[in-house]
Amino acid sequence: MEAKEHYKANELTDLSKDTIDGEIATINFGPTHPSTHGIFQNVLQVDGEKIVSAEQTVGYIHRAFEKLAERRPYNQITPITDRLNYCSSPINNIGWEMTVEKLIGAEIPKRVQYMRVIIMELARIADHLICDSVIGVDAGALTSFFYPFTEREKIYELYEEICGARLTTNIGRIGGFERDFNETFHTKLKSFLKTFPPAFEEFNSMLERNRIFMDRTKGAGPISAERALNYSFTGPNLRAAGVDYDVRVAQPYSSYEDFDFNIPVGVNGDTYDRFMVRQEEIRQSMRIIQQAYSNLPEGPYKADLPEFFLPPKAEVYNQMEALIYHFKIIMGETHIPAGEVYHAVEGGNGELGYYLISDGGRNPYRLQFRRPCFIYYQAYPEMIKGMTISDAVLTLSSMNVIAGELDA
Amino acid sequence: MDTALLIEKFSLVIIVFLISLGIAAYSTYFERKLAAWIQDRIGPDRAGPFGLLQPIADGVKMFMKEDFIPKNSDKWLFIIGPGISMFTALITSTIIPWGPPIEIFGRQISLQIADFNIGVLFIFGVVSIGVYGIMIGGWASNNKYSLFGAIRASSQMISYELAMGISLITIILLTGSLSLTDIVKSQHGMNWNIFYQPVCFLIFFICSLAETNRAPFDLAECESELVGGYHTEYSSMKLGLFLFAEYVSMFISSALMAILFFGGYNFPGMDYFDGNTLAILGVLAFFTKTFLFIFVFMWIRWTIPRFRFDQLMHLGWKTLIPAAIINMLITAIVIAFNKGWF
Amino acid sequence: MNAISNEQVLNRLNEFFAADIRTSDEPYGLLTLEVNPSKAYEMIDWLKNDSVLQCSFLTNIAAVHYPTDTNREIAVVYQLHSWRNNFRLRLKAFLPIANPSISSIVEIYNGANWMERETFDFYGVNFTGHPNLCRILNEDSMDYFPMRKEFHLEDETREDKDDRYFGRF
Amino acid sequence: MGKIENLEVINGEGYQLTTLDKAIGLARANSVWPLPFATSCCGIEFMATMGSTYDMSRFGMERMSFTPRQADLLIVAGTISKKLGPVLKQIYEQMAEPKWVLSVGACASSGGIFDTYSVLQGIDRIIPVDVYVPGCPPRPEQIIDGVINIHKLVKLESMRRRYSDEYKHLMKNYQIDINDERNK
Amino acid sequence: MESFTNRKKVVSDKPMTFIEKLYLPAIFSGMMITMKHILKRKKTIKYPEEIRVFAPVYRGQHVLKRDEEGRENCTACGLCAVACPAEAITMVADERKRGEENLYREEKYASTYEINMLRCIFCGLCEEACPKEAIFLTDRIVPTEFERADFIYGKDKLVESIDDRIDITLRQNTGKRGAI
Repeated sequence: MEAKEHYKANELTDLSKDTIDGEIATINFGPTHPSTHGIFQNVLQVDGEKIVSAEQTVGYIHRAFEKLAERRPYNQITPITDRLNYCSSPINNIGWEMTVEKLIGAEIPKRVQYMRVIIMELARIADHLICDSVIGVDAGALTSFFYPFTEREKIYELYEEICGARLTTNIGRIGGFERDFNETFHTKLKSFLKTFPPAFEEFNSMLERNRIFMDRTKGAGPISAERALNYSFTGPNLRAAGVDYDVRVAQPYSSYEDFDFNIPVGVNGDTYDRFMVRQEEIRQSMRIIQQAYSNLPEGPYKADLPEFFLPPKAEVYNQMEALIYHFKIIMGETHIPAGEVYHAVEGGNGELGYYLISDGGRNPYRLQFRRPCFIYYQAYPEMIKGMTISDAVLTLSSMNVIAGELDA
Repeated sequence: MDTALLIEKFSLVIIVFLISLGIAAYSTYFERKLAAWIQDRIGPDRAGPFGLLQPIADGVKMFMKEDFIPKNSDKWLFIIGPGISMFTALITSTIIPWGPPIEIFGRQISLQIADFNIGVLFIFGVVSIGVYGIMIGGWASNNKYSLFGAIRASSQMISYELAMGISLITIILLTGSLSLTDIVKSQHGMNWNIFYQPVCFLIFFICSLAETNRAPFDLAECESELVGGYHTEYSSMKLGLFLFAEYVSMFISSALMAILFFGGYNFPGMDYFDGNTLAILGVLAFFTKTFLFIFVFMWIRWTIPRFRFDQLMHLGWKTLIPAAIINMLITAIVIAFNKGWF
Repeated sequence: MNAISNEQVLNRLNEFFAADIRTSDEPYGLLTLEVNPSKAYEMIDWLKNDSVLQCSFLTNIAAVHYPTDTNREIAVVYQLHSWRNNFRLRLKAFLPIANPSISSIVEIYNGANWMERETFDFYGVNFTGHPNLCRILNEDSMDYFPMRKEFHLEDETREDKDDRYFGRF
Repeated sequence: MGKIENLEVINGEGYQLTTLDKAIGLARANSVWPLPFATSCCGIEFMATMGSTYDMSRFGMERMSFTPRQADLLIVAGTISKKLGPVLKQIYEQMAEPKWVLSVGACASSGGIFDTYSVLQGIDRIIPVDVYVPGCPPRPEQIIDGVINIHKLVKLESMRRRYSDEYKHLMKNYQIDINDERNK
Repeated sequence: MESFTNRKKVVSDKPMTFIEKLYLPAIFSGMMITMKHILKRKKTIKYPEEIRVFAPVYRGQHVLKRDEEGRENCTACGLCAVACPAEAITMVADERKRGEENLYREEKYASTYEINMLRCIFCGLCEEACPKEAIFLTDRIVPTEFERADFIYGKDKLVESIDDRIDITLRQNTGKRGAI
């Protein structure tokens, strides 16, 4: 592989040597090591700086999401999904809402779908910005953490206008949004669309073609497409290995088929490719937002779902029917069909799936989250074998392992 | 021995010591402020006006913090480590010519604690002891991160010292002396070495970054990999000494660069002044240059990513040392031609 | 990228595994088969390599607990995905709770490793042939399988909530 | 802020702080180096607090000490599960005196939404907490509020808190041996 | 790997040019960027002195509203407690006695109403659940405290005082569920 050759060229010691001559030391990365950006543990066996083998321990913030979801009515699960991949909570929220909508067979207006696309792509930008800035920090370019975070604040402001929270958004409801885009949101979004690209390109130019950064990241933690598929990789990490699989294209949801965007792919599946794929995805997300926003259809911001979407407050006070629905929805007494649904969205880290089994009761009978982080993180020891400690750190940050999603 | 000379030298030592410490302390403040400005922030502004008391607050806090020694560490080495670091960082300042001679009470006072005729060698000697501080500290901590940091630091210093030394031979060739005073004197006015030896300066500058463990060569303590590197287990004032030593050596390196390549206290148009005016202006010129370099050190740190360990070695051994040798050879040949040896 | 209809998939599968497919269903358009647990490994292996179906991506493994279904309390659910043909396939294998044992598919998909460990952690499903079947998310000292329906969700030690208010007498 | 006076009593030195104590307290308050024990969502908001818009460095806090030896303030941000509890306690024990703990967010403070078998219902069960910050996650404003409250405590904290009987008693309640050599 | 779509775009196959191999150009351009930022206006909001404007719909501390005549809106129906995913709300209902008509709007009221602010996740579901326009989240933030017990907010902290009403009209008029 090309990546390996590149790596060798940069290496003084011969990596192909299989026998280990030195003593093997064990070092613990984590649970609170600065490189983990979350809580999980990597036990590395190292020979000098070279990693001989690695083993991970996860579960340090296991919060029993799936059990919790079995004890909460459908509308109360949205806040729980917030905390899966907390860098891009709206994607999780909306993915869950779409799962329930699929279960109940709801018809969602085009406007809601477009609004969702805008919000989800904003969330994707926020997610990738964190990951890429953290790659920069781990590579030692500390300033690259601050520029993207200033941009993230603007995305937070946008969230705040719609749902009233910054990070754990609890955005949207089953059947639509809690409120329409307001004037402030429109102004802020327009200014974001204008100011974000130059700021982003500036951040990009600090790292993208910087030789120190390229040397650090090229060849660090590569994985081939075959291995990645075998490990059930999805998302940017898989695309970095050269596979153009994207749920948004393969199985479009929420009108993604209407938009024109590219799927960025890498070549070697190494850290540089992962970084570049994420950077390009941010640009593509901007394209999608622009398309969705300029074609935003007129119409209601919610579906006609009296059984699930709360009626307007004014009606609750005045109309008997609305009051009954209000109580039914809050108490979780509405009719929910029994059945099982799998719905997948393209989350920040890959295919985020919701496998929902309903027995018609108030709460889901079983809700399983397909958490991309959890699945691809197991390939980590294989990816860093033979690399140095510095590579291991960069590989970890470029894989974007989010502890909330990892441990659920 | 002349009592007046003793007093003179003693007060000079105290002044230089305090200035070095003060500049190191305020370098931390300036670094934080600069980092903040680069990052669109405002930086410390709570402690005193504009946060100017921040270094003092840090110092007092570190003094008052519980000072403990890990159970499995080597107690004496653990204590000696930071001491060596601080000592070597400060001792280099003895041979820095801070300015032209000044006249006080009719005495001609040279603004240099000691003028060795082997000044450059002395610096190399002392700096190579400096690595022992880090190594001993890191080893004594009995912590793997510290050990890694120590190993990285020592191998890095050894590698970069070579390139640094070879690159400096050109300056010695140009001047014909190992004494810093002579080197400065030979750069009178604008006759600075940088105009003759830009490549040499570049090599020296890169090596200084590596010698002082500054980004992009801060592998010994890189936070994202080794937590705290060699000072992971240190707390309280021992940590303070380590951190301080880094800033002191940054200051000294900047001063050295000013002396070796930018004419030290020389400035254009210095012939129009004499006596104490010249001395004061000279000192000002010297510090301006030094601060400029400190600024560049920090500016670089907050801009670029760091190297990986093997790349760092690669750069040192395969790029800088050959470049320094070629540069030295070319200079030697040119000098030989000029003197008509061929 | 031409999708195959569920019917075609089922027909193709029936050619080889007619005896092991117990029921088939299509909830929300996703072909769901209940298969013979002892043949699950073989089927997944075959699906991965079959030139027509090319079902070569393991989406996830989940388990479900049905306490009332005697002798088939635990269902292990495999979701497979064929990107070439763009269809998903769900395989279910029902196991008795007394001995929930099924072949591990780690050899086919390395990615199944942690999914199986998680399933073991939550439900106690014993994946035979798994290289390192131990708890992954919970503490090793835990002595029950928390996702089974009979166990409580709540932490019993909290003091700031009054159980009477939240229907937990 | 009625609680501060009470805490002053806990510190054992009484109401009369000497001038030296005050100066030291002031210095410490302006140089609180945090150890971010960020596990989940709150960690991201904590990063936002460090970011340009809120800039925690104004309080002299930009130097992150990922090693517990050098930190003054343990910022616990995010869910602490029962599996992680011992790790947290160990980190706390490794910190050098004087040390403070800021519990950021609902999960760390009380378990929050996660009233589940695997989540520790509040870190104050294993380590003493000085200031709680509510919110899930708290806004950066709230985190800064918490830090300012910590500063208030730090200013009042006397030099010799480690040897006071009240402090020893508190540590004993948490089964932390303050005379332990604390080796890793 | 063959492609599944026609939207593939390879992003990382650009080889390093000679100039890039020299390290210095990229370093200098990076340093120019950072220099530009040194001179830029700072983006920091000095929090305790300057306060950032929150969105009117921000989900902060709760308030229990009174109606125009100063009577408490809450009728202790318990919907907010049911809707709360964190189970942070507890209440005890009581019957309005004669002579208390100026205190409570409905015949039933909450004699105790407690929100555990440490449990609360500020998701806003209680506000949505309330059929009586009694509970609202506001754009005020919950202060930090030294003691855990201080976070149990009773009616003393939650109910708005008659003299100091909390204006939430802006919040209601942002189009939430068609309130306008």
